[in-house]
Amino acid sequence: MKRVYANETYCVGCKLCEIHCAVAHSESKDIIKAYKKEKIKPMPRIVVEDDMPISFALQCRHCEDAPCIKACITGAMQKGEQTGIVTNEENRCVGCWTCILVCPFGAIVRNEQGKKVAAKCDLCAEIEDTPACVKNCPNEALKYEEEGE
Amino acid sequence: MLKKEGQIRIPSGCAISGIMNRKGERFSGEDIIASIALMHERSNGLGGGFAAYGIYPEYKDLFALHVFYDDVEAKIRAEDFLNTHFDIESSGKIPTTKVSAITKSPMIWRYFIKPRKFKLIESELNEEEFTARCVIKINTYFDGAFIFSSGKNMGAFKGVGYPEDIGEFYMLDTYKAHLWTAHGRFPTNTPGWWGGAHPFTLLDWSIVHNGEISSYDANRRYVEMYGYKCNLQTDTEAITYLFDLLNRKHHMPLETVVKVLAAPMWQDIEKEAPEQAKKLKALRAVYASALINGPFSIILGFKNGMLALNDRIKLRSLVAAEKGEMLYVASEESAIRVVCQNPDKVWTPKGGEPVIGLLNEEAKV
Amino acid sequence: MSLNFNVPEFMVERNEDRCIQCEVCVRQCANEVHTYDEEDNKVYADETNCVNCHRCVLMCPTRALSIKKHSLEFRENANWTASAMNEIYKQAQTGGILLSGMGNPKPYPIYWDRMLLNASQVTNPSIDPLREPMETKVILGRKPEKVTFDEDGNMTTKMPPQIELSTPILFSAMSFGSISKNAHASLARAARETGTLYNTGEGGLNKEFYEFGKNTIVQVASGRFGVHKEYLNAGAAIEIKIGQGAKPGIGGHLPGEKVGEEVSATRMIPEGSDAISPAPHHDIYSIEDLRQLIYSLKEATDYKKPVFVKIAAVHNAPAIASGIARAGADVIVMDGYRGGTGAAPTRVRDNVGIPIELALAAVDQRLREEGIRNEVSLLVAGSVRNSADVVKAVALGADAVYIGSAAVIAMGCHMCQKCYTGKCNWGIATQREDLVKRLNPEIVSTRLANLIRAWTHEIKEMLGGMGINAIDSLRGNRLMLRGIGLSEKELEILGINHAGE
Amino acid sequence: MAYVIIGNAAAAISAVESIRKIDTKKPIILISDEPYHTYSRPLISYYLGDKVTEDTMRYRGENFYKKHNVTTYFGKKVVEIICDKKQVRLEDDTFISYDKLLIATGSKPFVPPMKGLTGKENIHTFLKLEDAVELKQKVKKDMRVVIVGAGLIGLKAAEGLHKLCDDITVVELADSVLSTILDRKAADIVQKHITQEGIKFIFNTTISEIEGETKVEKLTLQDGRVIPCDLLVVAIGVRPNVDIAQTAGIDVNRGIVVDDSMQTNIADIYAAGDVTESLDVASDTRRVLALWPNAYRQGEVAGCSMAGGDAIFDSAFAMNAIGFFGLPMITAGLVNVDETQAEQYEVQLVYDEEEKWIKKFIIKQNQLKGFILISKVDRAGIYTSLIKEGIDIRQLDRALTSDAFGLIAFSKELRAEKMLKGGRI
Repeated sequence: MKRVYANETYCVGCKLCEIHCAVAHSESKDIIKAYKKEKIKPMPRIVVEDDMPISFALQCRHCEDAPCIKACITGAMQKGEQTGIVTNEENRCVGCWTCILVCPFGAIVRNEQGKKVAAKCDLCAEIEDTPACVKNCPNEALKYEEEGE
Repeated sequence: MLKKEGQIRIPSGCAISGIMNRKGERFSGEDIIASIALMHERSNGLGGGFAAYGIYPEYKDLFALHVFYDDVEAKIRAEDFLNTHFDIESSGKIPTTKVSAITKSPMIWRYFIKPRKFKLIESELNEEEFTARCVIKINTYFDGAFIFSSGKNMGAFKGVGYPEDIGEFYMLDTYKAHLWTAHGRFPTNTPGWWGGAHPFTLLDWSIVHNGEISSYDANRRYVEMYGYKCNLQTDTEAITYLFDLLNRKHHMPLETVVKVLAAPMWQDIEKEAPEQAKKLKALRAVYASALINGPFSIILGFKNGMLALNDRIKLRSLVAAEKGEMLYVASEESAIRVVCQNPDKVWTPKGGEPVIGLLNEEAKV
Repeated sequence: MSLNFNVPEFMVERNEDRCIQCEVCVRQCANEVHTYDEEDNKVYADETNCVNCHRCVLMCPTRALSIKKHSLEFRENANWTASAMNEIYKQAQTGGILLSGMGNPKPYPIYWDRMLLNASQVTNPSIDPLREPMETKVILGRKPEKVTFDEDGNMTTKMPPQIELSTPILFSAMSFGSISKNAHASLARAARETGTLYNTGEGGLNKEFYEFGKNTIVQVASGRFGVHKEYLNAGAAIEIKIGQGAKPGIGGHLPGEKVGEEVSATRMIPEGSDAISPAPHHDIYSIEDLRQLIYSLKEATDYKKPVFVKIAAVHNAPAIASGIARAGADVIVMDGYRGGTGAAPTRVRDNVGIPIELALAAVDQRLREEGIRNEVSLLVAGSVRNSADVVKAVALGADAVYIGSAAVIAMGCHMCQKCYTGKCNWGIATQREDLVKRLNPEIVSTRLANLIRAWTHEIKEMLGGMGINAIDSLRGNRLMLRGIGLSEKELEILGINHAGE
Repeated sequence: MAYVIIGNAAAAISAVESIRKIDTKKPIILISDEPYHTYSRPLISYYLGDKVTEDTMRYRGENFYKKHNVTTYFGKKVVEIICDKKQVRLEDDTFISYDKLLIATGSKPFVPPMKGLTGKENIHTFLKLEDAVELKQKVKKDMRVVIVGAGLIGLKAAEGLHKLCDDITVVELADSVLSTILDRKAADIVQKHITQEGIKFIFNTTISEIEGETKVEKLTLQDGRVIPCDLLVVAIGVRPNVDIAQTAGIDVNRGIVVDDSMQTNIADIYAAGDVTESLDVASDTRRVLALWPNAYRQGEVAGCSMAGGDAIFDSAFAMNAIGFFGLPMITAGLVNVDETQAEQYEVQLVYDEEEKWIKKFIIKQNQLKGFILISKVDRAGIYTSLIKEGIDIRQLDRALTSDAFGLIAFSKELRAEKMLKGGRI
């Protein structure tokens, strides 16, 4: 399956991926409205770790054998049979954070702004062909491709 | 006042034609006049001319100078120079006849000469180079005098008018040559100066040309590095010098000269066998500035024959035909068929592919 | 502390309706102009350090930023301009010479813009490059006067080493050290992709780049940094740098802080030490010394590499060029007074040297008068800004051009002229790791290659318009040029007619 | 012949999924003594708190059994395993033959003998949906509720009941809350937080007698105190539900003993989930790790083994993600160091009681053995993976306690490998 791969050599640590991720998952999908008007503060599902000169973006790896799915106590965390995308069905999620406990990448975040749920990268599958982080990375440090490409 | 050739560059379109007998059998100028006359529409009456090879067998070892003089003073100055440098065996007016369409002709003189021995020795040059430099000198520095023909056993005849009228004016039906070339000119901007008409010659070289080369200044500045002076600012002049430089001075065979002037495309060179590619590459590298670019078709006359050539992407027309020992080239096929109704073979040479007609061994001059 | 008289040059305008406090600008400005105030939840700017490089403007996801010239005025004075006064303030403060980056920005005439090109109409046809072959290949190197053949038609001339370029544009010398490794890599990759050459500059050549050898010119400058036999043989050609247009007569100085581990290894100097290139080569005090160096380099490379000699365009360039040609150089490079650099004394940059257009015309003419123009190739540099400049340069007589500033602009340079600070926000003129990584060679080499391709397309269009289908026929073809608004003297030097003539 | 699975929670369901990855044909028979579609037991407190409904508590989709070709026996209790006949017998004397059998019977509440325990209403345990449903029906706003046990279940019950009644008291024998998963300092933070919500605690004692006619009325504690009580929840702990295993002659220690393919000592009988005991790598002891992720993983291994595949269950350790009244906490592995062993361990601790956060790491021989995170729980999984992979923490160039701890602490190569492979962990 296609995943987002980060090339930290060229990550400039600008965090535009975080910003655009948050916008892509906001109500309005409009950057200014999302940040300035929406009551629920937009929240990125990608995290940039940085300690310049090192920086890289990280989001759910959509593991083949995903520990979060196994650990999920509600069955909300699922892997798309066709797509391979690991998604969290937010209306079933109760925010127990067991997924956070087991995700070895630390790629699942707590979203307690609206309903208390675990939030994670969904590869923008329902919004765009290319995830927002990849599309808006100014230095092609994020690539959306099959493994090994 | 309009500037004449040499003061300004004047582009022109044209008609050209060439006829030769490869056995060296001589024939009168009637055919060539007929051929060029057929292409009347390709000229505009502002220039016509001919080159004829083999016409002065009795003086074949002497340089035959054909000269235009604007006035007597010019003639005196030029003859003074000629006398200092050459032994003049014979001189006189070139015979002409009255033709109603031809007016304002200059004085037209002819000299059969050879370089003075001590001048030649002093110059450390050979006969040809010595003569060529003297010709260039007169044409550059002697106002009112213009040598328009300087080869051996050949001559150019040209002037302002339609070519068929020029032919009649010079009574070319009375000359016999084994090779005739002709030119009808369509200049776009000339006061009608006789010297500006074609063919252009240097020593045995004569060129008639149709087209306007866009590489002119690159070619001009290249040849001028080697002692030439492009006084007329015409394409024919520059092309003549290129032939002279490559063939006479660099001893390059004509087939190779053609590969320089109408060089094969790089993409075609890549397809050649390695040795040939290397050779062609070297030629393009060294003679890059000798590449003639833009539309042209030319007929080059020289002592052993003629060479007709198109630019490499064939932006001008050129047709060739053969019948027995006769070889024809012209801007239009009709101009060949008018003098040779049923040729053995008619073909259209490709861009950059020359038509070369050489005299048979025994007929070589 | 005394009062500093220098005032900010620019103002950062932030549209608060658009600013989302994402802090991208804060993170991206190496000059630390932007700061986020948590208490106010606002981003503020301290403009003192703003160099107007546009990094923040272009990175801002909401287009909330704009940078303007600072509105602070001095009393109008045509003589004592703001920059004249500010420079005095700066020098009075520091006691030092003024430094600048990039090329001469003064409003001297730009002769490229005073020359117009010809096109075919009626009497000969223009050529459509989309339908007909259009050749931009250039072969650089020393040429014999003629090619000779034996009786069987075999070539008997031995050709000196030649370099084939697919287009008459090369990337000019920019050293690893003055520019980043990623910038260097981008140039190398782009050169390979487009069939041209880049130039190592005087910083030596990192082994990683040896694979680009066929597209590399290795430079030998007065500091001789990183020069060894393997280096000389690593490229396609060698360039002896005598001078450069941005600072004729002046050496170079790479501050120690830019000499990190890799730069140190490549230059063969200790880490952290200043890399100082002397003003002259101390083994070249005359033309015959140059000849010796040229031949030493040829010996070291088995006569397989053409040797370029690069000079700044100065007053007697024609005589110097003639000397260089006769000293055995295969290619003469001339760099005009608008040529860029990483750092130059401002006064030198802005006042020394002559325009490349005039130098080129004069040198080409001089070499022709001496009958040796065809023996050497002539490269020019010093602010070739677009394909029309290239075409005009070739028509004046150049074989090809070097582009430096245009290349760095393609890479992202915004001409802030602060290369010497080492804080290039675009990752070009810096060795700071966090800034270097902003320049992704994958992207930037494509940008450079695009530039070369675009210019080449345009060159082909212009050639076709002139009825020419090989760049060879444009070289020195000055009839294709006409001057506009030039004096008789300028026309004479350029060897062209005025428009309308 | 068929696969027979006893149980219907994490281990049972994952066994079904695992079997069907290998064997799509052979029938699966699933027997559960509860009459429900599979649901998530940890959600029963959420059910009390109205955060989930019976519908949204479903652990898998409605058509799960059909999709996986499973025959279900719901509300049927297995009373005997007849090993030599490879059969199980249900309460109603139905016999079901198995080819491979999985015991995934989970836990049952541990209710110690107490005076007055029997014969009274309003005494509950809190483990199954049924318990929650009953509690929800019974509890009234003005009831005085007492919960015995301040462990995970007791506190979850307290949280669930909080909105339903005003008076809740938790009685705990130990001196702090959550003594199995927290250390004292962390426990204090949590206790303080819960107390702020109005829940009362009584420590260091337990019930000695339950009084009342037909219903619970009051409790006498061991320390002599008497407290009124209208509803008692016994949440002292759970025990593995091993009864049928024991009678069938399967090895049982604390839980059912299994090998690393989850097979018991008797061929073709497997066990998985809370009913088993396994090796805790953090403490290096065999014990019952009654944890949801553990149960799932064991069920998966068991299913795979039953279907003839190769899978191994290893590296289990305790881990918990839980929260009370919005205070999240994540713990894993070793959370307390015995004073006698203190020398072998290094403890890194940062905290702020006011801000209610704590980060504690226990390290042995440069390997992380356990941690406690309160409030600052983000990215805890990275620590979990350090324990699991036994990574030498000297390789990390960032303190474990740093708020910016993350993959950035790893070497570029290690990080690249993890991230590039992304997905193969």
